Amino acid sequence: GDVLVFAAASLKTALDQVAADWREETGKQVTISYAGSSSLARQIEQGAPADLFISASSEWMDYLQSADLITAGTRRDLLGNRLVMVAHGVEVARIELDAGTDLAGMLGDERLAMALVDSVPAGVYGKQALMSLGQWDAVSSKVAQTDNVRAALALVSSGEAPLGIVYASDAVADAGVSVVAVFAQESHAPIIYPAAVTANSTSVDAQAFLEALSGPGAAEVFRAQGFEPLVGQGDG
Amino acid sequence: MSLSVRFAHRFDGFALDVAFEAPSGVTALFGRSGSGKTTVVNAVAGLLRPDNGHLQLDETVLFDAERKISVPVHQRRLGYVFQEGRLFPHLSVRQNLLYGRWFAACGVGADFDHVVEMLGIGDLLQRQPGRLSGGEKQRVAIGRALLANPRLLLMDEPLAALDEERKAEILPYLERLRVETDVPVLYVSHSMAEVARLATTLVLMDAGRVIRSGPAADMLSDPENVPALGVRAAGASLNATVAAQEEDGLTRLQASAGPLFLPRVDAPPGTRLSIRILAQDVILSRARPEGLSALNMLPVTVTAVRLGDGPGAIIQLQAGEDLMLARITRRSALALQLEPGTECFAIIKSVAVAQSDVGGAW
Amino acid sequence: MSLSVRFAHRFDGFALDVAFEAPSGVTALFGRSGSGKTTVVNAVAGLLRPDNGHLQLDETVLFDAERKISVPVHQRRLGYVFQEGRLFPHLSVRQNLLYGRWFAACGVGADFDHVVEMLGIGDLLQRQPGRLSGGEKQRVAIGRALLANPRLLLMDEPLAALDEERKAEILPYLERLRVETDVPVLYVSHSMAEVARLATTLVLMDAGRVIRSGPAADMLSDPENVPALGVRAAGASLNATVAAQEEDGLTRLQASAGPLFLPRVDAPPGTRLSIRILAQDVILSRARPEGLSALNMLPVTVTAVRLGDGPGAIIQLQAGEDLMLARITRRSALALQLEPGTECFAIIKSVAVAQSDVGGAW
Amino acid sequence: MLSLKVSFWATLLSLPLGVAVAYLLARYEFWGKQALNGLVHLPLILPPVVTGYLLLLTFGRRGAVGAFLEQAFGLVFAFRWTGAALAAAVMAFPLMVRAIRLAIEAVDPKLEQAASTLGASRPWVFATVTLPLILPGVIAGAILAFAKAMGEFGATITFVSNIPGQTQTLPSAIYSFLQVPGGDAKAMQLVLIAVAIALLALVLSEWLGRAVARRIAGS
Amino acid sequence: MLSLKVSFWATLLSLPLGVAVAYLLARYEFWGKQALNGLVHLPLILPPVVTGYLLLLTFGRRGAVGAFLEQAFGLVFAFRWTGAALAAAVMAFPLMVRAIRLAIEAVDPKLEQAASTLGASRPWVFATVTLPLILPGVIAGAILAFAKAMGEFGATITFVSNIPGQTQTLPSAIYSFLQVPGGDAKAMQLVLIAVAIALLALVLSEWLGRAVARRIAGS
Ligand SMILES: Nc1ncnc2c1ncn2[C@@H]1O[C@H](COP(=O)(O)OP(=O)(O)OP(=O)(O)O)[C@@H](O)[C@H]1O
Ligand SMILES: Nc1ncnc2c1ncn2[C@@H]1O[C@H](COP(=O)(O)OP(=O)(O)OP(=O)(O)O)[C@@H](O)[C@H]1O
Ligand SMILES: [Mg+2]
Ligand SMILES: [Mg+2]
Repeated sequence: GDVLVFAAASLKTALDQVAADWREETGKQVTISYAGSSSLARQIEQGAPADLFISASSEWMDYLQSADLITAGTRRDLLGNRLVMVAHGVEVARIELDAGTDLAGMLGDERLAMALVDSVPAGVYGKQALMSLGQWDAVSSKVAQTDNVRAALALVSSGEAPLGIVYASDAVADAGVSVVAVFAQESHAPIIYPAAVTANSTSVDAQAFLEALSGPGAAEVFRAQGFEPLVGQGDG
Repeated sequence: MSLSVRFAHRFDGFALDVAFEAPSGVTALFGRSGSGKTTVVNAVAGLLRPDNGHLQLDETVLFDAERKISVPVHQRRLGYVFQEGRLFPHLSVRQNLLYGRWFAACGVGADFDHVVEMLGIGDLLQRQPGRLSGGEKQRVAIGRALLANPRLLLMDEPLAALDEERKAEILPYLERLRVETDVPVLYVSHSMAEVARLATTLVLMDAGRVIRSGPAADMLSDPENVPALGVRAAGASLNATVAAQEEDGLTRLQASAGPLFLPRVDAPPGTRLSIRILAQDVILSRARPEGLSALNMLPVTVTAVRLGDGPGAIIQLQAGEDLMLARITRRSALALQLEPGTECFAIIKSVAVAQSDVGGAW
Repeated sequence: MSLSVRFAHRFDGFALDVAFEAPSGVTALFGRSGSGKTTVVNAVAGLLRPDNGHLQLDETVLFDAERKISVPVHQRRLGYVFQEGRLFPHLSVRQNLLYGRWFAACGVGADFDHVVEMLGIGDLLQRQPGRLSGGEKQRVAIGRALLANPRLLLMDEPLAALDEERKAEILPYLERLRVETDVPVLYVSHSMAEVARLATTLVLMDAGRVIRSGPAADMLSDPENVPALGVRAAGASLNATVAAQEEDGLTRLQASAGPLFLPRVDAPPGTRLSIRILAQDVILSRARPEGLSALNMLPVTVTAVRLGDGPGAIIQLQAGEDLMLARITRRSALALQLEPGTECFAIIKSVAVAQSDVGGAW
Repeated sequence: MLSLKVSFWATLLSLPLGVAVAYLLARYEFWGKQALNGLVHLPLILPPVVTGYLLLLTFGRRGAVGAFLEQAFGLVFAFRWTGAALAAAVMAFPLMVRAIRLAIEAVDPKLEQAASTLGASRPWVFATVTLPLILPGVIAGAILAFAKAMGEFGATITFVSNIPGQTQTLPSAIYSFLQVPGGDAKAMQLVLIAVAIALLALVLSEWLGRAVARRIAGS
Repeated sequence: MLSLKVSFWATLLSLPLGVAVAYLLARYEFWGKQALNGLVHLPLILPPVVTGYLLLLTFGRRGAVGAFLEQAFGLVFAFRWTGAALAAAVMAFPLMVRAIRLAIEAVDPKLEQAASTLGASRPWVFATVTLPLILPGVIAGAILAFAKAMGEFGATITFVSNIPGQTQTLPSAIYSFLQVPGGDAKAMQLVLIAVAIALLALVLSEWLGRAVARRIAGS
């Protein structure tokens, strides 16, 4: 292919669409390898032939940047996302989430599904949000952690857990859950999907595809999948 | 008890079709290697399901192809001594011996200590079978079958791996079993001496068929059977009663034709014994010879002369109430002018009668 | 070629300590079950590494504990017939037979077709060993060893599972092997008849030790050995030359003591044969008896009288240039007043000499 | 440690079923044999996540079997260590069955026949002859299963998620550490612990298997 | 299909090594035996991610072995399908070795002895007696390895990533679909394909193993 992209797995649907559109437009082939951000970053560290890296969190991008493995000046914050609380069932009544909400009581002896709260970004953000709402101490013992957001969603979707905290983009397509609350942006660190051209990229088209990702056509696709395009908010 | 066997079975390249009756006592299957003896025993045991036929032990139908009856192996209450041992490698000799006991309907059965002593395996009880010699394995296998308290004993060349002395110790035991219990025994052997000693019934097999069968005494003394049995195995049994134990170590017996002296037979006076005399051990004389080292001379009458194709001849003799066979050269038969009705003397060396040819009660 | 064996080994519960020489020809190991025969053979084969000792085949040291020499099994060029067959289950009979050929230094070796025919396994060549009878397996095992073109043959009870007829077919072949090649053969057997027929050297074992060893002819005709060999196995060999084939099927031979008539011996006039005569088949008479069915009467002189504890006696006789043994009752020995120097006649029935007792050249 | 407990019970409880299934596959011909065989191997073929998901659908509280078990026996798998054990057992099952089946196929049916002539019915033959003879194979199967259970995590975390102190097994802890930059050192520490435990079990089982085999060979 | 190719080569190429290691472990006592045994089992115990990571560190372009192999033989594992095969082979290796080892341990040493008395040296004994007799075990080992390789994904995706057409195996494709909303249906399709292929291989191997076993039993 002309461009090899290493991207966080949660972007698959949207990125596949954007890549297809771009190929129609330019005739250039984009190949995308989806995996966990941590795996991808380590592979790039070990000399993977990736041209472009799109991470699900800033951490792993920072990690590569500090090792000079991305081309200076190409890093930009591509997308944002929102953190939501989902409940099992269709059209469940919304919950007012604030310090006074008895979240623990609502759970009873059931579980709150989240991604790993110390390592997987969605889990980390969720924990921050619950802490800022003063809920963490009450519910921490009732959290069921999974290795990725999708598994947490599956727990709610199958009814195994009544509530879960996932990305808005995840909640979009699952008919078995309803979004009952959206966490305030300020309640957790910003959810950002940064992108950058890697340092040893040999592709002349990498920069062009990165531009296309920031373009309006791509923005529409991303938005449809529940992401928030952050065009022009990059740091470089 | 009595076992009735009738079945047919095909392997590719070999077809078996047999029928015979095995009354209580020992029924010997005799035949060349590959003639189907083991296959017959396996069918009786239930390890082989014949294509068709019928097996019955007394009133119990063990197998019937048409009525689709086949009693499971473990309910047939067998003691099977396999041609190849088949000891359980993970159990000690003692555990092997007692294996059948776990399942045996409680009953008197063979006595453990007695069997162990007879088989000479007392020192081996704690060993694993992997550390036994060939003959030791076979002895344990015999013990295992005897101790299972069986209703039917199947023995496939049980003594082939054993030396003569050990055989001589085990044979009387099997004989006693034959006499004291009415467990039918199917006994496969290549050794005519064993067969002649033990068998009450003899089944001759060849190429998957029974060529002759019947009571062993009749079969063995019938000159017609000599070719099938092999000339060196032919012979007949005299019935005799122990008369006295003489002090030079001989035992005097009384047969219907006269006295017989044999090396010490351990039986009290009055015991009735059956003594097998091989045709080739008998010398005939027209006159009563003098000054011979042979002690036994019985007056006999020739009842049949059968000249073979070869240099030999089989002479059937009436010795008192019993029949005897003598195998001599054709030349001697002609020289002595033997024909039915001729009176002569049968000379038998005392030492030619092996201990293993002196059988139990008749 | 000649094999020299000397070693000691301990299992727990059993100690072995043996030393003997096996010159070319057949060396028979004879002893009770569990006396250590298989263990000796395994040590010679290299399958068991003795605690100490020395094994040598001609100039080649096969094993030396002190010099830490041990020739690997596959370089010893053996043909080993195991007590339990050990055919390769995944190979056909033909492939089993030819297995050794793959590795044999090219050489003349035994002829495939000939061995197959002798063993009667021509019909089985395409079979897998799992579908053979016990005796068939053993025959294939014998063939496999013979065809490996060995420098040393080890046979652990090779004929035990076979019927007399088959034995009678295989024995002459082994005998020919003994005569025609100088491959030493270590032969384990329980059958004195086999041993007497085949063995050039006899090693008597008991409880892990060699109790006597030496040339078979001497060992068998020595009255002192009778207890060890068993009374029924004692006997000696007469050397005789085939004189004529007579038309009634008998063969006339000339021994140094006189003529001998035997049932047809397939050998041209002039052939020198060794004929084993069992002590128990000999009858003694002071006078030359008349009118007897026995054809052979040799004039002999008593050289030794050995009265046993039991009812029997062993008489050693000089028959021309050969020694013979006769086993009679003690009572007869006294009645005939036999003592060294006594002249008398030995009566031997023609038919008492089995085909298997007529051996090859001497 | 939880991982140990989970693996131990997963192995122990699946062992009888493993032996039974292996025996069935080794010694009988029946309709649907290939289907059963396939089913047993399924967890090996499927990505663990899928297996975990299927377990969730079946044994979850709302799952058909799960709901029944909860009602009937009060047995709950979801979010309990029992669920982790179930997931580990399912994942390890193919390995266990294969090992035991191979062992069964190596047992000489002639010995089983000999036992039956001595009066042992099929179950007794199995208990007194087959089982002792396949013991080394059973041990090998168990150790494979134990090792696999110790290392299993994909299906486990999907099925019962990761509740520290209840369902967090060693592998999922290791996974967590690997998800954050700089967690490598901590992860490797845990890896060493896991390896040490598993190796210990391995050596133990080797030794046990050898002892059993030696007993059988009698040398 | 890439997955097939990867699994096939992974199985085929690791087979000789698997047989060799199994033979070593079954028939010899040597210093470091337990260490080798442990090493072989390691991929089973470690979470696949860790295995993948260790592979990346060793066989990656910057890894010690990887760099050497590239220089010396031009053999590159990193981010090629060969790497996927390597990962699959490593993950499947313990299963293969165990199965083969069990088979070897079930071979009666007496038959091997018989072969050596007939002049066969150790390698020949192995080739003409041991190997044919363990064939059912080898087939079982291979099929286990193949199934595992078809299902393997944790180590693969960590080692060689998930590049469509180059290193994307069926399981990693399944994984990608499972990571996004609405991908389940697609994922299930792929699962079905994977299952079908693996089952086919399974049935084939059963049949093959049976034929070999029947030939040996001669019935
Ligand atoms: N599974 C089988 N398939 C084909 N042929 C077989 C099978 N089992 C036995 N045979 C053949 O059937 C015949 C009879 O075998 P069987 O074992 O009954 O002989 P046997 O009389 O016991 O011989 P032996 O005295 O040598 O043990 C033999 O020719 C043998 O080759
Ligand atoms: N591995 C072993 N461990 C302990 N004892 C053993 C072992 N192998 C054989 N023995 C014992 O050594 C003795 C000699 O065994 P060996 O097999 O040499 O006897 P054998 O003379 O061949 O007997 P047979 O005629 O019964 O085959 C026996 O008492 C046997 O129990
Ligand atoms: Mg037989
Ligand atoms: Mg022996």
